[in-house]
Amino acid sequence: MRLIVERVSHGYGALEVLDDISLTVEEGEILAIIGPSGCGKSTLLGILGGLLKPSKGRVLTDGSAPEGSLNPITYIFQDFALLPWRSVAGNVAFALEHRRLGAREREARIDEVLAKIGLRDFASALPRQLSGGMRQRVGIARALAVRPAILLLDEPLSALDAQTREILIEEFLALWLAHRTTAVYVTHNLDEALRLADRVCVLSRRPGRIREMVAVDVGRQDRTPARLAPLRERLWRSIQDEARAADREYV
Amino acid sequence: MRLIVERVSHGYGALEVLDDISLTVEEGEILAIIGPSGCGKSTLLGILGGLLKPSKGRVLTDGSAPEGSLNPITYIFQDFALLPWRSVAGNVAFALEHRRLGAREREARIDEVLAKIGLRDFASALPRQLSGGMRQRVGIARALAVRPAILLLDEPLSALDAQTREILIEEFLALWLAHRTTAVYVTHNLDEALRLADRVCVLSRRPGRIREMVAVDVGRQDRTPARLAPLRERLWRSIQDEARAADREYV
Amino acid sequence: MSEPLRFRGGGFVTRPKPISSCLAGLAVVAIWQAVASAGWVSPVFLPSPAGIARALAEMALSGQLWRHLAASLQRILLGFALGSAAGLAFGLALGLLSHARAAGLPIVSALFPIPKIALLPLFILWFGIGEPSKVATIALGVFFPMAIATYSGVDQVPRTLIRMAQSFDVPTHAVVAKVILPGALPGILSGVRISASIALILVVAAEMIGAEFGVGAFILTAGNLMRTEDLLAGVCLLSILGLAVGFLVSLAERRLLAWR
Amino acid sequence: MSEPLRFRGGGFVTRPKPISSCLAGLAVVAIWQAVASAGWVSPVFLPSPAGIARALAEMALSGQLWRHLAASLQRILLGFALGSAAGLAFGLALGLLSHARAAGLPIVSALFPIPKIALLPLFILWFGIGEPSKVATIALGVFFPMAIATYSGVDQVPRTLIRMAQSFDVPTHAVVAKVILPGALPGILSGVRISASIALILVVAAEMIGAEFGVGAFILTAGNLMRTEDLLAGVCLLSILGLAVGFLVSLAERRLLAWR
Amino acid sequence: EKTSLSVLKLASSGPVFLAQDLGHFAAEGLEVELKFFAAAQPVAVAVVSGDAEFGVTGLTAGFYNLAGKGALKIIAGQSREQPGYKLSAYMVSNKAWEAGVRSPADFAGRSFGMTQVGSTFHYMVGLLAEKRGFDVAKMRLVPLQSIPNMVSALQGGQVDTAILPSTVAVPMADRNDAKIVGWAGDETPWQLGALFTSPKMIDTKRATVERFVRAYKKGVAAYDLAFQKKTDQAATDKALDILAKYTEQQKGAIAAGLPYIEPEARFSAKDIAKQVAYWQAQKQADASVDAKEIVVTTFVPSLD
Ligand SMILES: Nc1ncnc2c1ncn2[C@@H]1O[C@H](COP(=O)(O)OP(=O)(O)OP(=O)(O)O)[C@@H](O)[C@H]1O
Ligand SMILES: Nc1ncnc2c1ncn2[C@@H]1O[C@H](COP(=O)(O)OP(=O)(O)OP(=O)(O)O)[C@@H](O)[C@H]1O
Ligand SMILES: [Mg+2]
Ligand SMILES: [Mg+2]
Repeated sequence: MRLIVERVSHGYGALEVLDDISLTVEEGEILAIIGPSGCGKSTLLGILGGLLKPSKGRVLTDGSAPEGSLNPITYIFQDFALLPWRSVAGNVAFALEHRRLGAREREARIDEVLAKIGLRDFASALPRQLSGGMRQRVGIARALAVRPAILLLDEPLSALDAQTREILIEEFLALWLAHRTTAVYVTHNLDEALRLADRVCVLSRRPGRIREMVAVDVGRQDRTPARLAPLRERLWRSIQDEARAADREYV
Repeated sequence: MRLIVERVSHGYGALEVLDDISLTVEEGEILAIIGPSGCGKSTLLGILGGLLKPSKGRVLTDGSAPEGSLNPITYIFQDFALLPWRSVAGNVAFALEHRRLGAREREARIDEVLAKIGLRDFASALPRQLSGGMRQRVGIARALAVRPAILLLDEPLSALDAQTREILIEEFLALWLAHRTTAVYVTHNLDEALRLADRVCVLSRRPGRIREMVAVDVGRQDRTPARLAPLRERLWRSIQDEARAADREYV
Repeated sequence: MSEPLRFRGGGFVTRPKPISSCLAGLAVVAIWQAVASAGWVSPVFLPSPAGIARALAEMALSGQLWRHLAASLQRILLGFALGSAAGLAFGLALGLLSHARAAGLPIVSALFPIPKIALLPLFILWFGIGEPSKVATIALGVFFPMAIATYSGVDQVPRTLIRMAQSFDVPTHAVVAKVILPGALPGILSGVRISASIALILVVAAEMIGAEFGVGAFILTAGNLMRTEDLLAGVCLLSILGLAVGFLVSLAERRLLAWR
Repeated sequence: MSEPLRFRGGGFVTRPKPISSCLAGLAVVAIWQAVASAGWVSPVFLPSPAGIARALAEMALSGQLWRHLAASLQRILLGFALGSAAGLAFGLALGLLSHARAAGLPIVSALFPIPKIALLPLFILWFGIGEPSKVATIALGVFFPMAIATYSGVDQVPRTLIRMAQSFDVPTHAVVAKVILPGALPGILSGVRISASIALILVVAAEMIGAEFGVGAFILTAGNLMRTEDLLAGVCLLSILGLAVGFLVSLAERRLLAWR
Repeated sequence: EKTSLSVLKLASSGPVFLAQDLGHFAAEGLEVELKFFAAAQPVAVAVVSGDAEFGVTGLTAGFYNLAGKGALKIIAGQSREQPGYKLSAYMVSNKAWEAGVRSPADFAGRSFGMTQVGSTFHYMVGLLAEKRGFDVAKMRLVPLQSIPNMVSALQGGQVDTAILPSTVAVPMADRNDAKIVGWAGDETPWQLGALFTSPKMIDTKRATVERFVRAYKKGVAAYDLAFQKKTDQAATDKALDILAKYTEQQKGAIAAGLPYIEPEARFSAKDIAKQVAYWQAQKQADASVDAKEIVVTTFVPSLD
């Protein structure tokens, strides 16, 4: 499924946050969005997921969702957004309730995604008993359980420590290579963006405009730090001034 | 000033956290400490700063503090530890109160460190008005104001977003190159450790033991991703199994 | 020339000291008893712990205790149930609906600080002198803190959980039932704690009028007759009831909020 | 074959609706007045808003209002000052010292749920029927919530700030003065909010005995004389006082906690 | 037929207790449920709120305010303060006694303990002031809510003066906790209590009211025979037993403080009007209260 953003602008009251964004997320690609703090990345993702109505412009979907998809456009959240009073399995089940889905099939799906992501032994654990990495795995499992056509990820790893981040990024890439779900991946982290994305969309400071759209023209198997270094350098030059300015803003 | 750790062990009640740690932090070096979550890095740093009494073993200092040092061993905290009711200048002043220091000299020191770290325009701002990066700069300014002999940094950048982290690491390195203060730098982030440290101390899972002590034998000016890649690879292999195991632990 | 590190941490951590706790409790009672036994002050002014215990024992043996407790508990439970059910519903409306909040919140803020004891004469006119006015007093006292606790409990449900539910197309009623209500539970339970203690306080006021039995009535009678031992025995009963209620709420919290 | 995205967010955000607020307030008063004017219910049972306003105006014009207010405010202020100063000190001790907490907390928990109104007869014995017993009632009512709020305020001061202060070798007394007290201020102010409203409630109970003037005495007299209009006028006064106190505390919070 | 009466456990309610136990209510086909209260105020409120159909107790300013709004009607008399009947004592604390307060006339300018504003005690001190020509506004009137509170305040010298029922006053004076300096009945006789009901009762169940008043009058007659005529010792003893049972007091104490009750249960409408006027002058009763509207003299004729 493709996602077409047409001249979207958004503001909260008088605060202009997004200004005239147009882009297309192609079927099966990972589009990374980077930009300084407060430039409207989360706002854009909210608009893409139908949770926010843009002040101007519109978003279209194109193509059909895969077989058995219950929620074509699905989020993975920065703070995991797990229901703390539900077990791991319960949290995955939450996405499958209120659907035309027999109890048997629901159980089967839950079991399948928990197995896939290595959470089976933790099915009855509560979120508070889990490390941050395990919690985000639950978030990923929940998203996979509805068989999404498009994944929207809002800094999914930024609440984790560096080592866990490293581990999860590998796991995520492996999963993605198996499914090739269309994805929009918001991050502050250039390395993350370069390791995962087909294209990187660089937003300017608030109000967010598209500054650059950079294709990562290195095959995923060849993305060593050395190979990515020039691209990284170029992107960092493109954003560092704005990042510095955003850092020195009053909030 | 050197810091000598002799056979330190520590436990909280029945929970053994550190096991028989011996190491020396040499004058003028940055020693990075990495290790999986919960292995006792913060505990060790607490012992080094005299805030925790080790269950066993002892810590010695060797050599004298620099001229005008008010607090030879000084922390920089992960969560910044700013007094939210004090302005930027007030937070720096806090470290200088209760010292034999005239008001004039205090003002002068505050002004000096704020200028050095580019905070002068924000002297009267409250912490809540600042971005994360600016808050940590206040933490650094406060630490510099007491002219420390040894800096203890507990994941000082891990609460910041990737771009701000990038900016601050450069600033910190520039500052350090100007002062060459002895420092112990706790982090989860291999890249951070490799860019800053003279040596990297790898701790095992809890109870934390020293697993490896790796010298970073690349000159600081030559530390490009490509040059550091082999070392990074080696360290990552050394810690990844334990990081994976720590990630899958119940908390 | 190495020196050992100077320790500068410690302090500012309060550890449980069960021995201190017990000793302090015992000491208070012992000193009180000693002062009372010494006879410096008349027992009317300062009844002794032993005297109070005797009064309690007498009450228990004569069966009066159960009669008073039963009468009061019935009023408290009924008033609490009515008041907190209404408060919960009202608080949910305040929390979920903009218009309800705009309309209701100023009214709640204006009515909340009114001492219910001042309204007793009106309540008696409206509900008569029997049980209904007593139950109504307690129910009204419970209503406001419960409504406010529920409403701020709803307010404290993390927005991100609601966004998450919406992003999975969970229907609104299920968002309320499965996200907002459980998420507001900590707030609601702390409301229960407050309003239960208010119910205990109001039972004394409510039983001022025309109650033959009840812990409050017992205390008031003892006060009127200047039987300070009985009075304090009744007060002890209330204090024990209060501790019991606190314990029950804690138990409920441990059960229902085990996920925290 | 592209389709526009279906919107599924929204709701669950309560926006201020000032018009609803005003309308609701006006509607309540209007309906009340209409019911009262219609004469379906006797004015004994339901005094009209106009009648209450008239009673208030009369009170204001005759100068009685100020006399009652002055008498009550004096008691409230004195009782509040004494009770909250003591509560603050006690709460600090509970928060800072392990032994004080171990000894004090169980005692506080046992005494807190006791309705102060039940102790009035004892207070009259101890302090007489004059001002001291009234002030003492209010002070005792204020003491406990203040002690508990202070103690939990101290508990909520982030440990990392204390560690920071210690790491800069700040002496203990300065840690208390410059870190713990300001850090506990939010808790203390919320204690002030609660205990101020308790003081207002207790003024009615305290003025039951031997008070010629005071809002509480006025309300009780109105209740005795079955003048429901006067009674509700007095209740309105208390409600206004309550709102005023709430407003003052909010003001203090905005001032003192501007850093939040 | 079932009906109900709100009443205090005091000797002044004696006629009701006698009518109940001597079967006068039953003879009229009435089954009367007695509802006991601790103060005059709730007795009246109970009739207004519908908890009881009849009430009998002392007349207070609160009573007149309720009655003035058309909620209560006086239909028969109860106790009166009457010369020679030691019902309410003027009391002086020992401290005040030392300071020279030795007669009712000396109450001027002193503090005075009473239960509530608008209570019968409040009225009695007003009557006293009127008679002795001093200004009640110059006294400090201290509401203490209950008689036990008045006792301790007087005992502790926290109030100089008070008026107390003889059942408490006499034992206090005997213990020398305070001094009795006179009796209200001797000083200022007045219509203290009455039987009343709601206007609705009179409108809708007039026959019941008539039967009730008839039985009540028989109770009053029995009271008169037993305690005021005292011609039949057996009747006196039996009546005393009944009163002791209902009031839960010692027979001796009851006998010492029996109030006067007009033998035909009549009451003084004039006195009622005077009371209303007094309360209105004191601003304790609403100006709209009309004394003529409050009394109904069709069941029992007025004294005047
Ligand atoms: N609901 C809202 N109401 C008002 N302002 C908002 C709201 N949500 C976000 N904003 C503001 O809009 C701007 C953009 O917010 P957004 O969360 O989209 O930025 P972001 O790029 O995701 O930032 P970050 O990198 O910090 O996550 C910020 O200045 C933020 O303060
Ligand atoms: N005050 C304390 N009392 C009891 N246990 C503690 C205390 N502080 C830390 N611990 C436990 O000791 C272990 C080590 O804690 P420490 O904070 O030193 O780890 P860390 O290596 O800094 O972890 P992280 O990478 O998460 O910061 C953890 O399991 C922690 O739960
Ligand atoms: Mg964001
Ligand atoms: Mg740590």
